[in-house]
Amino acid sequence: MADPVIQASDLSLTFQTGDGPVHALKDVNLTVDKGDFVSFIGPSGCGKTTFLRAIAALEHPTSGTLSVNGMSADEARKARAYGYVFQAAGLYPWRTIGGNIRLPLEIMGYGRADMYDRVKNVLELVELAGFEKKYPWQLSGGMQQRASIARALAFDADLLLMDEPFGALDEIVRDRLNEELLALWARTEKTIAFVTHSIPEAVYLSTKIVVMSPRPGRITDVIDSPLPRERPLDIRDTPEFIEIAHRVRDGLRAGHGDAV
Amino acid sequence: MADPVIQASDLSLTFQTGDGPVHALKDVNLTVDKGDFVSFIGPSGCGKTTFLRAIAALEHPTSGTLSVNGMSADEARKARAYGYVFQAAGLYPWRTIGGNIRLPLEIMGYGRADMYDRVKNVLELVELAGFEKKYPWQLSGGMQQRASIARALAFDADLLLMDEPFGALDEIVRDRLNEELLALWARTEKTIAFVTHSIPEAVYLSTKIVVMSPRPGRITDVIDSPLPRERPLDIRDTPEFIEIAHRVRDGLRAGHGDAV
Amino acid sequence: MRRFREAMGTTISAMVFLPLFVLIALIALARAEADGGMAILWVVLFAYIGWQFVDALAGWAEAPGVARLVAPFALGAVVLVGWEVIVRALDVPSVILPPPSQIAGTFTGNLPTLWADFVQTILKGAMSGYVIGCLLALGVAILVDRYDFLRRGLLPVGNFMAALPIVGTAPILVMWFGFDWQSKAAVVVVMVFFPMLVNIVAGLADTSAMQRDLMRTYSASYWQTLRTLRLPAALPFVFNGLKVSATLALIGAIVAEFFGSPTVGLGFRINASLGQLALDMVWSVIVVAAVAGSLLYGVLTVLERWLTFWHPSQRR
Amino acid sequence: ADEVRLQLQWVTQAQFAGYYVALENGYYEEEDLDVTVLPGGPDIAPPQVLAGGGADAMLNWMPSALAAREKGLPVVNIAQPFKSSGLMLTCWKDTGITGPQDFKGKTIGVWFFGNEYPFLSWMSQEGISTDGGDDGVTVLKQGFNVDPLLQRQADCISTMTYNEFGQVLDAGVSEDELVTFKYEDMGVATLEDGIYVLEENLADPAFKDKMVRFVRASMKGWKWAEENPMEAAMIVLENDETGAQTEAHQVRMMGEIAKLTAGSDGSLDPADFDRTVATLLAGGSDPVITAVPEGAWTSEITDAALN
Amino acid sequence: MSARSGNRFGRAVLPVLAVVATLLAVWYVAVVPMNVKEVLTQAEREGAVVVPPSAAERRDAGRWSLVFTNPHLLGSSWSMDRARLPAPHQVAQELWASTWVEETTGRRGIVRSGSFSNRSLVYHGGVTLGATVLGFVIGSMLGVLLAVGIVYNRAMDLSVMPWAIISQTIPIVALAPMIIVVLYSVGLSGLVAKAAISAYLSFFPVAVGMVKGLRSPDAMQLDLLRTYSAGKAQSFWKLRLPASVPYLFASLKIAIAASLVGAIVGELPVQRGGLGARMLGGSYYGQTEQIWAALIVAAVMAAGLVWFIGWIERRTLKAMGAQP
Ligand SMILES: Nc1ncnc2c1ncn2[C@@H]1O[C@H](COP(=O)(O)OP(=O)(O)OP(=O)(O)O)[C@@H](O)[C@H]1O
Ligand SMILES: Nc1ncnc2c1ncn2[C@@H]1O[C@H](COP(=O)(O)OP(=O)(O)OP(=O)(O)O)[C@@H](O)[C@H]1O
Ligand SMILES: Cc1ncc(C[n+]2csc(CCO)c2C)c(N)n1
Ligand SMILES: [Mg+2]
Ligand SMILES: [Mg+2]
Repeated sequence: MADPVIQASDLSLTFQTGDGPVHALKDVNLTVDKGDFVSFIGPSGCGKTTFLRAIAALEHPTSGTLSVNGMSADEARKARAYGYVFQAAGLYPWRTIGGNIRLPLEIMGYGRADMYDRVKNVLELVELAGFEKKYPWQLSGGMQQRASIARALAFDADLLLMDEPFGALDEIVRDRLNEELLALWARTEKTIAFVTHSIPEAVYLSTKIVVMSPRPGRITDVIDSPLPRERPLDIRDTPEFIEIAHRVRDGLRAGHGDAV
Repeated sequence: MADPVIQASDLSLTFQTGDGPVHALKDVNLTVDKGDFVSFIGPSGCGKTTFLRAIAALEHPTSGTLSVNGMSADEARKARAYGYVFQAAGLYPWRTIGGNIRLPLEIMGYGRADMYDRVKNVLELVELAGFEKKYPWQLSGGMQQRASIARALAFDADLLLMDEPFGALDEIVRDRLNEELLALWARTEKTIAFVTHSIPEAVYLSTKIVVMSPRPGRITDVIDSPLPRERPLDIRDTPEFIEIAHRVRDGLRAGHGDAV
Repeated sequence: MRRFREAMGTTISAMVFLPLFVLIALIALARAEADGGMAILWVVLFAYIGWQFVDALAGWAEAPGVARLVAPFALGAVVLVGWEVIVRALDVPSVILPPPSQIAGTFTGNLPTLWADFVQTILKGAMSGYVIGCLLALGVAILVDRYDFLRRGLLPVGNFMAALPIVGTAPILVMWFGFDWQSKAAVVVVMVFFPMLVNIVAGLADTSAMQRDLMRTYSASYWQTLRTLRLPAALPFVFNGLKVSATLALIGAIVAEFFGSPTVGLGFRINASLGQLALDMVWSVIVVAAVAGSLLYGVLTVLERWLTFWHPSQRR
Repeated sequence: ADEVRLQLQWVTQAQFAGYYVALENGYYEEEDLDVTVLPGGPDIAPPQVLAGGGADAMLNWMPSALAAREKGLPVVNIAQPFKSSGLMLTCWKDTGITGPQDFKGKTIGVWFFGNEYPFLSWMSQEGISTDGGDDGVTVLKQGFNVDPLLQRQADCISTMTYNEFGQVLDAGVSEDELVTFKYEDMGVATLEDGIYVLEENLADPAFKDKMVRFVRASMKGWKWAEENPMEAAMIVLENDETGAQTEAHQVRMMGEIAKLTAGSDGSLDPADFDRTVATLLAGGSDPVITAVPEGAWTSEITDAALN
Repeated sequence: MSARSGNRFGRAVLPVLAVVATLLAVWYVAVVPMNVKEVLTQAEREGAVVVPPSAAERRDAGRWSLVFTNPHLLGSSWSMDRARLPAPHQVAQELWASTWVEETTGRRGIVRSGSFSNRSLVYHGGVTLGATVLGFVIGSMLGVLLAVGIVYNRAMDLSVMPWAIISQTIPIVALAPMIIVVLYSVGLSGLVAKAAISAYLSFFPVAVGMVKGLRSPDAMQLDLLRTYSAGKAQSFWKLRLPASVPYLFASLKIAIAASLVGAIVGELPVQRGGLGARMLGGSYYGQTEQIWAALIVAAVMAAGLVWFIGWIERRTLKAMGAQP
């Protein structure tokens, strides 16, 4: 089998703050293979975001090794190996939806015609065809979030890093986007690392669920999902689903301790 | 039995906007009795907030009648009949937690000693004893939200209106606050009207679930919960719970239609 | 250079640059009269080293506070030494630009005069006008805030009046209020009133709908809402206005003295000294004005930090 | 043509008519000069402009020029078209002022900006303090107009015979209501409106020659202006870029100016110079100048010009 | 449509008219006490009996008490020649006379001479406008450059910002004559010298606003560009600059008003036309109406310039897809 997409060994990351060091990550070991859909779940402050940012080389680990696509994280960033989706859509308000999706392409120096095709393709992929000329504020929150996913899909990165992309949306819109994300993942065969707070969301989406706990941030459980790849929304009422959800919740409780 | 706490008959409320009238509420009928825990659930824009605000006399119905504690809503407001908890904690950053809780008491002219006792009591009630002297930004989001609940509890109002008070919190913290809210409700015997987007939350908390649908905003279903008043968190994995949740979800789907 | 600094580490390189910086300054100063051309080259070198020094300081993560304190002085030193050397090397007539050393001498030699001028212009003229103008603005702001009709009417008209340039209004106000500090205070009132009004009005409006609704759920009275919510919320804006107005007040009081004054005051001194070609005195007055302005600004900054500690921009 | 830039000490008005006449009537051109007249204004110090190289020659009052000389700016008077002083103090009669000793306890408006020297010398000669109080005068820095007198903010103000005094009368005040003190009559007159250049420039023969021609043409302008006051006033008006001056005012000013330039052919009378210096030196504890200036004037230019 | 515009009238125009009317009324009333002493002196000269009889006594009397003791003598309050406070209609007359009348019928007016008259405020306004715009352009460009330096270079941020603040406490307006003379000595005069003062006054608000604006993108927006491994120039053009546009315009509006003040100040010492020269001329000859008229033209110009910047702002923001 091919190299793992993400390989972290004994990874630690400490922030130096005014109140002393914060151990955001401690001895984290994880391997993510090509085509995996990995969810990271854990209470606030357990280091989910920090881990994702380390993969994206937006933070630099204090110790341990981290490789992305067989390179160092920073080389991978320079090689534009991944697309990153933030919690808020973060579209630039002065660019149209099309312009926003074109942004990474412009920066990476894609040709005109190529850009045009790619924008068109990803807009269709996220079902926003026809909204290219609209400005972000003319779209609902869910549509904006889809546009931001399209932006991360527009260039050739096989890895998608998503940090609570649906955190700000209401449950019903969220269900719909979850379904679409699964479909998209199936179609594109990308590797996806996905941070969430929601147990059903994690269980519903993932092939692998990473449960984390805080102070210091570490991995307490890695659950390989037995659910099939094809998942209707109703799967959430099946006993298997509920069982995995239980296991996740127990993992969370155990690690949660005193935090609120 | 006593008078109902909230009594709405044929209540309609229309906003006049630049793009024509918006029917936020249409022919709403509802009775809430003393000691009820009523949840309002429905897709975005269905009028949940508007209904709560109408009860609080922050909006004025276009037609129909609405009585609170047997008075008109505005009289009830002037009689300081309710405490209102907003989606965001909305604490004043220039006041300490204690100062924030004292705010309504100062305005309503409570005596010094009385204020002191009340602040102490409600801080204990929401498990924030010891944080009185801290400023809001020194607390986590969950703690801030509890402080804002304490603020609404500090004065003698038997009715608590809560508009998505936990919407901004993560699921685990939310679970904990839900548990605590139930305990508090049991202890204080207040009547609570609670807006939420989350089906499990609504089912877990309520004695009565009001399902709403938009355009125009109306009530599509009112479900009286058969669950016991005493509810451990695990109750959410019981078949009764899942059944009610199903019924709520169906109600929502039906009213949801085209929205995303 | 950069590579050198990377190799040395920022702390060490800052320590290396400091003596070098001082040394070159001394050489440049010493050479100023002897060899003008060389002296200017030394100044260029000095400026370069100064820049490297500041750059090293900027990267000095271990002591950001020190960097913040020292860097402005380093730039100031570069300017002052450069000025001194260039004026002396090029023999610039002192009636055009006196060297800083001469200005320093004049400054220390005329402290009683400058103090009297300071009292007249800053303490009497500027400060009284500043206080009156700000209080007046507060009063009108509350009125304007209370009556929407007034806001719609007064703000545009006020906006227009604020555009009346001080050089036109000052002679009129001197004619109305006499030659002494009262007319200067009047000019200051006119200058600070509108910026303060705009800021306070904006500040009073800077509450969220939710905060206002909260007060309604308590059925709080107008004055209760004003006291507990809107005034505190307005404070960051008020300080914004106070800072802008502080410099306006000083400038207004000084400039107004050009249009008539007793024989004391910073503006009078500038004017009279300029006529006597006592440029060293003119610059001494500028120093007084700049120090007074910076002090006032500093006091306001400290007050702001103290009173609006809760505002995100003040939290650290 | 040789370029000459002349810095005036005030705005364009008939006080400078001779130069504008020479310009308009082509007298400068005849001397092969290309003259630019730079109007002054409040707070423009002509010596500073000269020092910075912004002008070749300036007009200035001698007290101010001598003070500049002591400050280390060596300016030299090369011609003196104004024979007499037009400076005076104008007071309300109803203040009871009849002579200088009555100034005690009164408020007096004085122009600063280098124009305060004659007044300060005078007061120190009279032994009157200028620091206010019952035994001294309270000095106001007068603005640009006569309002302080009209509105009685001051008991006396400085006026020029040719300008501000007329404005006081124009405002409806009759001469009977006023008492005036001409510096000329008080024996404290100082020379006004001389032509000055930098000493170092005079070392250059070409510059000297240029100045000779300049002074010659300027004096020709002055004499023409004295004889044709109406026309001269109109020429001044034409040259006023600000459009602030009025015809009536400039005609009257020209008439008064002619009285001051009368009797001067441009050369400086050493007696006038000595009297000015003596007045300035007599400044008591705080004299305007501390020593008799050497080389502050030269007759070389006028001598050459007038032959 | 008509209902809406009626509404707009009620909400926007009516209050302004009401306030203006009130101000005018107060102004008319204020004219009486403001001018009472001069009016009474004039009456006295014309032979009327005034209480108290001498100007010296009246100097120390209260203005209102003079008004009440001599009500019958106040007729000329609103038509005084050298009024301390001219009546509004006197100012309006002066405005009219020094614009329209001068240009259409004056000997030097545009109708008869083909160029604007130097006695009209149109001409002087134009002179001032030129310096204002030039100074504004130079000042704003400097401000933007400084802001870019401060945002992209920490050393500059540390060392320059305090001095930029101190620079604003220097009474530049008082130093204008000196600056003009110093600029003379390096060969700059006229328009450029005035523009230098304008530029000095306008650079600061732009620098401060742009520093804020260029720093307005949040950490996430900046991180987004890092995930694309975008360069500094790319992050400037694609993120920081567009994000700063609203801040830029807000500060440009302040800057252009400051620039106008700078130009006027620069015109005081150099009496070669412009509104500043005009105001000084008015003050010099005690023609208060002339000062007022020039003041009003200056304020109208400022309002117009600010409006113009606002217009460009609206167009730019619209082109940038701002929510209306
Ligand atoms: N830049 C930083 N400087 C200092 N501490 C930081 C920084 N970023 C994160 N931390 C701390 O590191 C810990 C982990 O933070 P992180 O943002 O990764 O948590 P998270 O799991 O994403 O939480 P959440 O669910 O709230 O997003 C927290 O204690 C946080 O306060
Ligand atoms: N002040 C207002 N002016 C005009 N329309 C309004 C106003 N407030 C609410 N609406 C409209 O009324 C409808 C109901 O709004 P409401 O806020 O009550 O919905 P909601 O159920 O609380 O939605 P959400 O879940 O998003 O909070 C929406 O269409 C909304 O756009
Ligand atoms: C700032 C300033 N104030 C007063 C004068 C004095 N002065 C000398 S000549 C002259 C013209 C007379 O009408 C005047 C007013 C000046 N030069 N500059
Ligand atoms: Mg996170
Ligand atoms: Mg709502």
